[in-house]
Amino acid sequence: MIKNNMTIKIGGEAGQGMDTSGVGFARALVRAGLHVFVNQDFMSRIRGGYNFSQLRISDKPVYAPENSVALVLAFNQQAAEQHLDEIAPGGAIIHDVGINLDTARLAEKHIQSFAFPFEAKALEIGRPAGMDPKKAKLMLNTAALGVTAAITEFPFERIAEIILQNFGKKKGSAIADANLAIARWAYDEAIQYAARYEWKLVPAENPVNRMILNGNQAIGLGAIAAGCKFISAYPMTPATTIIEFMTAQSKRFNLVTKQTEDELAAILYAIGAAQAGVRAMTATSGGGFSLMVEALGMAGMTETPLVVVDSQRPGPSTGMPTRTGQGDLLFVMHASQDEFPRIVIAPGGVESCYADTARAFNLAEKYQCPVLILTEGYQAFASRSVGIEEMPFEEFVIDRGKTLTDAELDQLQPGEYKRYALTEDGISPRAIPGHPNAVYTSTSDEHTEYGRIEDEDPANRIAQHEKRMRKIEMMKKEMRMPEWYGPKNAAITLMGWGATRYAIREAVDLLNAAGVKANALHFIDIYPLDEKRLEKELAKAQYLIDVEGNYTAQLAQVVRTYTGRAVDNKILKYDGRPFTGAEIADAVKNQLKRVTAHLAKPLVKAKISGRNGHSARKVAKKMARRQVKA
Amino acid sequence: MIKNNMTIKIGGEAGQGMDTSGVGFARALVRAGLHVFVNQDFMSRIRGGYNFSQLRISDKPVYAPENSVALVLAFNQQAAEQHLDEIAPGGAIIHDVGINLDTARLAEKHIQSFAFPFEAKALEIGRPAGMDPKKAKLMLNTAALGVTAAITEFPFERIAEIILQNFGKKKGSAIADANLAIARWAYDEAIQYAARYEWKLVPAENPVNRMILNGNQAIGLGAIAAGCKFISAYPMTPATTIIEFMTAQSKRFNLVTKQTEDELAAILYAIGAAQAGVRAMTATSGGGFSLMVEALGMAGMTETPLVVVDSQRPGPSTGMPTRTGQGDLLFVMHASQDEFPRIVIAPGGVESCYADTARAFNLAEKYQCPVLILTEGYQAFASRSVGIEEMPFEEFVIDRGKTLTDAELDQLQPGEYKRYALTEDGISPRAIPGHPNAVYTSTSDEHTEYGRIEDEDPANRIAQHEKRMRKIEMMKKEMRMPEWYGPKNAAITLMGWGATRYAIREAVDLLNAAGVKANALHFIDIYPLDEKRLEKELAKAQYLIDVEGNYTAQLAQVVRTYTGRAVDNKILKYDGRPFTGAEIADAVKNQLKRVTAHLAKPLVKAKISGRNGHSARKVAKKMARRQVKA
Amino acid sequence: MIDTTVKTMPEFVLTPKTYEGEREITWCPGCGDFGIINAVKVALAQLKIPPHQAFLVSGIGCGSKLPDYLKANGYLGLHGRSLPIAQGVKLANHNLKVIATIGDGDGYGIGAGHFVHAMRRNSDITMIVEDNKVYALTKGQYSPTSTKGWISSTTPDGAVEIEFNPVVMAIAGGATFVARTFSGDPKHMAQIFAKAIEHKGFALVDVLQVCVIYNNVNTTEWYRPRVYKLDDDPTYNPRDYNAAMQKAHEWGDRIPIGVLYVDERPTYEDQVKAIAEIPLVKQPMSYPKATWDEFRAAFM
Amino acid sequence: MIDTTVKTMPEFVLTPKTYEGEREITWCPGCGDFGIINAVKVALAQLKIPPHQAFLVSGIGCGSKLPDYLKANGYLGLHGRSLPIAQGVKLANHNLKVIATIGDGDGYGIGAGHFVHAMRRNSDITMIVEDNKVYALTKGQYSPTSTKGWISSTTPDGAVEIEFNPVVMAIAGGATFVARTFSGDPKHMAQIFAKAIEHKGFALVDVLQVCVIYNNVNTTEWYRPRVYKLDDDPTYNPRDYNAAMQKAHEWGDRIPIGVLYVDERPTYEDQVKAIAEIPLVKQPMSYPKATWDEFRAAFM
Ligand SMILES: Cc1ncc(C[n+]2csc(CCOP(=O)(O)OP(=O)(O)O)c2C)c(N)n1
Ligand SMILES: Cc1ncc(C[n+]2csc(CCOP(=O)(O)OP(=O)(O)O)c2C)c(N)n1
Ligand code: SF4
Ligand code: SF4
Ligand SMILES: [Mg+2]
Ligand SMILES: [Mg+2]
Repeated sequence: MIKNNMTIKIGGEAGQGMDTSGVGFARALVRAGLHVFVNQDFMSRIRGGYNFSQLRISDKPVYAPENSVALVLAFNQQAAEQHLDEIAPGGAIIHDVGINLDTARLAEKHIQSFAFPFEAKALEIGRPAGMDPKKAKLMLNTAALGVTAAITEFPFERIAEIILQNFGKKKGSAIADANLAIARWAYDEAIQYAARYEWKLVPAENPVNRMILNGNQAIGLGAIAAGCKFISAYPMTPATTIIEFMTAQSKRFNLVTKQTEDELAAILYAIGAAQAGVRAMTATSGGGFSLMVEALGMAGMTETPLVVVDSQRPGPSTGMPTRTGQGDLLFVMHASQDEFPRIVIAPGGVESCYADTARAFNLAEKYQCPVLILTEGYQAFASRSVGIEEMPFEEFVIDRGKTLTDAELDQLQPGEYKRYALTEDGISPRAIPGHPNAVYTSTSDEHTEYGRIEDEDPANRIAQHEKRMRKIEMMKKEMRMPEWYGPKNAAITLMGWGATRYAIREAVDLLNAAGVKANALHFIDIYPLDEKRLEKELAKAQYLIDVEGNYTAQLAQVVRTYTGRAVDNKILKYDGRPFTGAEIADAVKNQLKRVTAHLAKPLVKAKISGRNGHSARKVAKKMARRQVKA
Repeated sequence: MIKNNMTIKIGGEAGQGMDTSGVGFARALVRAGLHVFVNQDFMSRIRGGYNFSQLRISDKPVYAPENSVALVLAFNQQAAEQHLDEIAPGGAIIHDVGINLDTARLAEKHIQSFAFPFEAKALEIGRPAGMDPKKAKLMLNTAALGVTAAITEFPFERIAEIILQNFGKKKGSAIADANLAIARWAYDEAIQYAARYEWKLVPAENPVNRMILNGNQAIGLGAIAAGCKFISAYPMTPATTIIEFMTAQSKRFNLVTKQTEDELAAILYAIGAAQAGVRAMTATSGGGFSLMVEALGMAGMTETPLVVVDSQRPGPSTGMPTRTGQGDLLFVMHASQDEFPRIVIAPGGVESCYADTARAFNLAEKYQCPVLILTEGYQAFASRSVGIEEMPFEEFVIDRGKTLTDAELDQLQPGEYKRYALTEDGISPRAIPGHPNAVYTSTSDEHTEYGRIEDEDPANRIAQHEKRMRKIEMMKKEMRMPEWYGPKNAAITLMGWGATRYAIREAVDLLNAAGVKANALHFIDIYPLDEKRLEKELAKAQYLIDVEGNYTAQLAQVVRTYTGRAVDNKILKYDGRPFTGAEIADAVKNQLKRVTAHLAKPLVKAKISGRNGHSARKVAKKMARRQVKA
Repeated sequence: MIDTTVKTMPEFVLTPKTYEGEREITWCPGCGDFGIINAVKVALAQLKIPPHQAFLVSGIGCGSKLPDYLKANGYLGLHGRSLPIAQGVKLANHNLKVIATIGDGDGYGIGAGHFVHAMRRNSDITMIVEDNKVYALTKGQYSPTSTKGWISSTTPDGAVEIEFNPVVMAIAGGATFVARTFSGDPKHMAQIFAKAIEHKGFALVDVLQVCVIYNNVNTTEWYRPRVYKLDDDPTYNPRDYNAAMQKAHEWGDRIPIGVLYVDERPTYEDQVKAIAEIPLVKQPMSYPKATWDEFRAAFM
Repeated sequence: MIDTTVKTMPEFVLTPKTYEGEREITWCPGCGDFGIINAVKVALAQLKIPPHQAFLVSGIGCGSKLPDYLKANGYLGLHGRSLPIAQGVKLANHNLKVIATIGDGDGYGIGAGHFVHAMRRNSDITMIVEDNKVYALTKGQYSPTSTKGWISSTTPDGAVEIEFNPVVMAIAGGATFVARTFSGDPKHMAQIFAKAIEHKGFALVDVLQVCVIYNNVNTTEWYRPRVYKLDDDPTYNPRDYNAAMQKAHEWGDRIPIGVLYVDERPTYEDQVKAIAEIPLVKQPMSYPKATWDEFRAAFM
C-alpha cells in the first residue's frame, strides 16, 4: 500500500464544477492533517471544453504538481481518455457508466476502471430535492468524492463534513442532504473495491491546522497584512481573483476595492489614493499592464508609492488568456518613457506571494516609487496547504519610511516644506496632503523641490533627475541576491525566477537522485540588484542553464547586462503550460552530453537565442508533445 | 574677413517670431548657395519666456550647431544678456535702442553693439499699412534681417525676395510692402557698420538648388516616398509636426491624415488601415507611445506591418516637453507583454530621417511587424540645407515583400489560403482583405494557420510562436552594423546612437585635431542585430566611451546584452539639451587621464552606473552649467 | 463615392450558410450570441454582401468571438478597441462593409471614449453590441449596463454606478442610426442589423442579449413580456430627436425595440477629399517626377 | 458622513490672496485662464476651504497649469487622466475638496471615457473645464469642442466631426450638477464655481474660455453679446430634465450660462460602507489577532 502520497486528477467540462469539488476535497484532506497542492488547468470559455484540477497529496509538504497520477475522476469522455498515459500501473479511473473506455488499453497499462451510474443516481436523488437536472448533475462531483474516499479508505465523515459546510450554508439543507445521500451511496457502492486499490489516504494522528490558499489569495493577504486599504483593478485573467479576493475580505478588514472602467483608471485611482496617503495597489495581466504604462511613469516622476501586480499569461497581446508564462520581465523593467527608480519582484510559491507582496508595500513607501510584482497564471490559481506559521499576519511590521507624522508636520513652518527636497539618499520626506503646514503640488513635469513645474532649467533638471535615480543605489544594498538550492559547487546550476521556483527545486532533487550533481540559483528580487555581489554568486556556477517560461531567455539577458556573464544553455518553454520538475530534469539530461563536453573546455558564451535557443526549443517541443498527449 | 562661416542666434519671447524669421533668412542663404543648419530652442509656453533659433552658415555642408556665435539678434533684454559668453571677439549684438546692455562687459569681451529704433520705426511704418501695434512689432524680425544683410554684406535683393514670398502670399501686399520698407530702412541705416564687422556672407558663384528641411519633415518625406498613404496621430511635442507636415502635403500626394481622440486610437486607426492593405504610420512622443503599447503587441501578434515614430523628450512622464533626450530605447525595445519580432531604428541627421523612415516601411511589410523609429526633440526641429541628390524621392523602390498581388490571389482556391501559414523563414504570404479567394480573420489571441483563435493547443502555440520569432533570425542578417567614423584603430572610440551622430563626428574631428586619436561607432539600426558581427566590430574598439542622452547608458546595456562587452566609460547627458561636438570633446579630454592609465591595464568592466556614471554625470553637470550661463 | 465592387458578382448565391464558419462554437448552450450570429448571417445574405466584402471587427469577450465563427474578413482585436480599428479599415478601403460586433463592457465600458468620438465622426460603420449587462468571459463582474445595485464578485453590496444607457448616449452623442433589438427575436434582429448595415453613417444596434450563466435577471423570460416593437406604432417618428430621447429613456415594464433614432449627415469618409474617388488601398503609392519637383520647389 | 476638519479653524482668515501661488504665470496676456484662476480663488475663500483642505487635480495643457499657480494641494497629472486620480483621492480622503481643472481636449477628448464613467458614479468631485475649443498648448489643433469645419494644422479642410456638446452629454450621462460659465464674467464664474464645489456629487462646469492666440472666433467680443444668464429667467427650473436638455442644445446667437441642470443622488463615497465613518487614510492599517483568527478559520 502507498500511504498518503498520490495525485488525483478531476477532469470534465467547464461548468461541471471540478474546481470546487477539487478544492472541497482538498479542504477535507488538509483538515485531516495531510499536505495538499492543487493546480487548475482550464480553457478560456465558460461552458464545455475540457478543464481539470489536480490534487497532489502527501504527508510531507508539497509545492508543485507531479507527472504521475494515481486516480482520475472523469466527468466526461475526454477526461477518461486524456490522462491514460499519466496514470501509474495499478491506478484507476472513476467514471459514470455512460463513459466507455478502451478496456484493452487499460489492461495493457494495468489501469483499473471503476464505473458507477452516477448520473442516473444524481437525477433520482435530485428530483425529490427539487433540483433541476442541470443542478442535479453537479452532484456527480460529490458522488465521485464518495468513491474516492471509499477506495482510499479515507473516513467518510470527513467529506461529509465538507459537504455540509459547502452546501449547508449556501443553498439550504435540501441540497445538502441530497449531496450527502449521493456521497453515502457512492461510498457504500465503492467500498468493495478498496482492497484492489493500492493508494490510501490516512488522516494524521493529531492534525495541525493549516489553511489552503492559492497564489492570488496570498498576494491579497500580503497586501492586507501590509496595510493596503485600497485596490482598484479591471478584471483580467489571471489577475482578477486578486481584487475578487480582497473584495470578499473587504468587510473583515475595511478595505475599499474598486472595479474601474479600464486599466488606465485602475492605476490612476490607485495613484490618487496613494498620493492621498493610503497604501494602494492595482493588479492586472500583461495587456492591462500595457495600458498602465503611462501612469506608471507618472508615479515614478511624482514619487508616489504604488504596488502593481502583473499576473503573466502567454502573449503577445491577448495570447492564451488562461495559460501561464514568463514573458513580461523585460517589459515591466523598462515600461514607460525615460527612466525612474522602480523595483521588480517575482514571488515563487504561495508563501512568497504573501511575504514578498507585503514587503513590496514597505519598499514602495521607503523608496517612494512603484514596485512591480510579477506572478503568472499557474501560480495565481495553484493552491497549497499552508501552515499558520508560514504566514504570521499579525507580526508583519509596517514601515512607512520617510512619511511625515502629524507630529512632525506640526513642527514645520508653513511654506517651508519641500516635497522634493534634494537629499543625500534621494528620498525626500513625504507629507500626506491635508496638513496646513505642508500644502504642496506634485507634477508629472520636471519640477522644483517644491513640486512646481520647472521644465526648462537644466541645473534643476539634473538635480531632480539625479535625486530620483540616486535611490537606486540604496535599493541595490537592500534587494536580495538570488537564493541557492541544492549542493554547493555542483556541475550544473539551474537559473530561474519567480513561479518556477519549486519545479526547479524538484528538478534539482531528481537530478541529484539520478547522480547528476546539480543545484539551483533562483531570483525573487530581480531589479535592481548589486552587480558586484551578483557577479560573485554567478561565479559559483560552473555550467549555467537558464530555465524560463519565455522564448528569448529574458532573465539570462538581464543577468548578462548586470554582469556580462552569459548562460551556457537554456531550457525555454512557451506553450502556456507550467514547468514540472521531471520535465526540467529530463531536459537537462538531454543536454548532459553537451554539458560534459563543455566542462572540459573553458566557458563559452551562449547566444541570446540562436543554436542553444533552438536546442532548447526542441526540448520545449518534446515537453509540449507530452503535454498534448497528457 | 571671415567668409561664409558664422553662427547667428535670434532670441526673444515666444510669439515674437524668431523661428519664422530664422527659417526665412536661412532660405535666403540656401538660395544663395550657402549651407545652413538651423536649430530651435523653445519653452513649453505660447507667449513670453525665452526662445531662440540658431543659424550656422558655411560654404561647406553643416550638420550640427557650434558653440561660438558671431552675431546675436536680440529681440528682448534676455536675448541681449544670455549669450554674451558665446559671442566671439569682434562679434556683435543687434538690438532695439530700448534694450540696454552692460557696455563695460561688452568692451572687455570685444563685442560690438548695433542699436536701432526698430520698434518706433515698425510702428511708424505699420500704422499706415493698417497693422495693429502687435502685428507691427513682428516687423522687428524683418528689420533685424535688414541689418544683418547690411553688416555681412549679403545682397539686399535676396532677403527682399524672401520677404515678398513670405508676406506677399499670406497676408496681402500692404504688409509685404511695409516689411520691405522696414528692411530697406534697416539695411540703409546699418550699411555704415559693415566695415567694422568681420563676418561676411557671400553668395556662391553659381548656387546649387538645395531644400531646407528639418528632421520631422524628413520623416514625413520618407514615409511619403515609401508609399505611406495614411497617418493617424494625436498631437504631442516633439512629434506633432510630422502629422502637420503630412497634412500640409496631403493634397499634393493624396494622403489621408487623421488626428484621433487619443494615442490609443491613433495606433489602432493605423493598424486598421495597415490591415486593410495601406502603408500606415503613427507618430508620437514617449507619453503617447506609452498609450500605444497594448496595440503595438496586437500588431505583433497579427503580424500587421506598421511604422511607429517615437520622438523622444526628457521624462519620466511629462518631463520637459520641448526639450530633447534619448531615454526611450529600452522601453521601445521591450514594450508590450511577451515577445514578438520588431525592428528599432534611430535615424541620425535629416538625410537619415528621410532614408531610414522610407526603409522602415519596406522592412515593416517584408517582415510583417511593427518598425519603431526613434528620433528626438532636437532632431525633430533642427533644419539643414539638403542637396537634391541626398533625397532621391523618385528613386525609392517600394518592396512589399510577401504581399500577394491580385493575380496571385486569383490563382488560389477559395478556402485554401492560410494567413499564418508555417513557413521556413516565418513570413507568411499576406493577402489584402477584399479578394474572394482570401477571406480570413486575424486575432490577437494565439491562432491557427488560418488565423482562427486557438488559445489551448500547446503544439499549435509553439509552432506559431516560433514562426513569428523565427523572423528575427532573418532580420539579423539584414539589419545594419553600427557605422565607423574617423581613423581606424584609434585609442578612443565614442559609441552613440541616433540623433547624436553629427555631434559625435564633430567631437571626433576636434579630438583628432587636438592630437587625441579617436573615432566613433554609431548605431542607426539598433534591434535586432547579429551578435557575432557586432562582437567583431566592438573588438576593434580599444577604449570604448558611451555617449548617450540618458542616465543609465541604455545603448551600453543593449550592447552588453548582445555581446558581453562593457563600455569603459560614459558621457551621459540628461539636462534636456542636445550634445555639441565641443562638449563631447571636452568631456573626453577630462577623462583622458583615466584613458591613458587604462590603456596600460587590460580592459576592465565599466559599471552599468555607479562610479563611471557619476564622473560622467559630473561632466554632464559641467555642460549643464555652461548651458545655464549660455 | 463610386463603389464598383460591392455589387455582388453573378456567381455568388448568398445564403446564411455562405457565412458559416468552420470552427466549433464555444458559447454556452442557450447563449443569446447564437441568435445574434445567425441574424448577422441572414442580414449579410439579404444585403448581398459576400464574405470578402464584409469586414468584421471585434474586441475580447464572449460576444467578441463572433467573427471567429463567421466566414467573412475579420479582425479580433483588443478589449475595448474595435471602433478605431474599424474606422481605420474603412478609411483605407471604403468598399468594405465594416461591422463591429462587441460586448457591452467592450463597447460602453473600456471602449466608451472611442464610442463617444466615433459617433461624432459618423464614419460609415455598424456597431453591434451584444449587451448582456455583465462581464461574461471574465466570469460575471458587473458591466456599465448592469442595473444599479447589481451584485457581482466585485460589487458584493451592489453596483454603485447608475446604468449606462447606450441609446440615450448615442442619440445625445450624434449617432445617426440608433436601434435596439433582442436576442430572443431572430427575425427582428436580422431586420434591424440589415437596416443598420444599410444605413450610411455610424449605426449603433444595442442587442439585449441573454447570458444564461451570469445574468439570471435579464433572461429571455424577463425580456419577452417587456419588449415591444416601435414598428407597431405608426405614429412613432425616429427622425424626431425629442421623441427619440423620450423613448430612449423608457425601461422597465416596457422596453422599446426597433429603430429609435435616424438622422442624415454626410459620412466621415464622404468628407475626406483624398478618397472621394478611389479607395485609398487602390491608389498609387509613388508619384511622378513633376509632383516631386513641385514639392522641392516649395522647400527651396 | 462625519466631516470634522472641513470647518475652517478660527485662525484662518481666508481671502482670494490666501490661494496666491508664488510662481510666475506663463499664460499669454489676455488669456481667459487668468479670470478662471481668480474665480477659483474667490470661490474657495467664499466657501472657507483652506488651501490644505482643497486638492486640485489637473492634466496637461494651458488650462491644466492652473494648480501650479495656486496655493493649495494639487496633482498635475497626465493629459486626459485627471478624473480617475481625483476619484481615487476622494475615496482615500473624503474630507478633501477635490477639484479637477482641465482643458477641453483633456476632459472631453482623450479623457472622454473617464468623463462618461465618472458621471455615472456621482463621486463628490468638481470638474472645471477651461473650454477654449482648441488644443492650445500644442499650438492650435482642433479639439472635440471646435465647431465643425474648424480650420487647423491637422484640419486644413475643416474639422469633419460635429462638436462634442459637454452639457448635453453631462445631462444625458448622469452628472448631478451641470453648469456653464464664461471667462469674461468673473462674478458669474466665482458664483458658479462655488455652487459646483458645494454641490454634493459630480459637478461639471464648462467654462467658455477665450484663447487669444489660437481661437480668434470664439473671442470675448463674440461671446459677450451671445451669453445670457439662466438666473435671469425665474421660470427656468434646472431640476427639469427635459427643460435642461432643451437649454443644453441652445448654441449660437444665444448661449445660456448658469446652472443648467441639478439632480440629487447619493454620492459614490456615501455608498461605500468602508468609509461611512472615518476617511480611509485615517483608518488603522493593521488588525487585531481576533480578526486574523476569524480569517484563518475561514480558510481552513
Ligand atoms: C485590456 C484588457 N483588459 C481586460 C481584459 C479581460 N477581459 C476579457 S473579456 C472582458 C469583459 C467582457 O465583457 P463584455 O465586453 O461585456 O463581453 P461579454 O464577455 O460579456 O460578451 C474582460 C475584462 C482584456 N482582454 N483586455
Ligand atoms: C498622452 C499625451 N498626449 C499628448 C500630449 C500633448 N498635449 C499636451 S496638452 C495637449 C492638448 C491641450 O489641449 P486642451 O486639453 O484643450 O488644453 P489647452 O491647452 O487648450 O488649455 C496635448 C495634446 C500629452 N501631454 N500627453
Ligand atoms: S457566459 Fe454568457 S455570454 Fe458567455 S457564452 Fe456563456 S451564456 Fe454566452
Ligand atoms: S495659448 Fe491660449 S490658452 Fe494657452 S495661455 Fe495662450 S491664450 Fe491661454
Ligand atoms: Mg457583456
Ligand atoms: Mg483647449
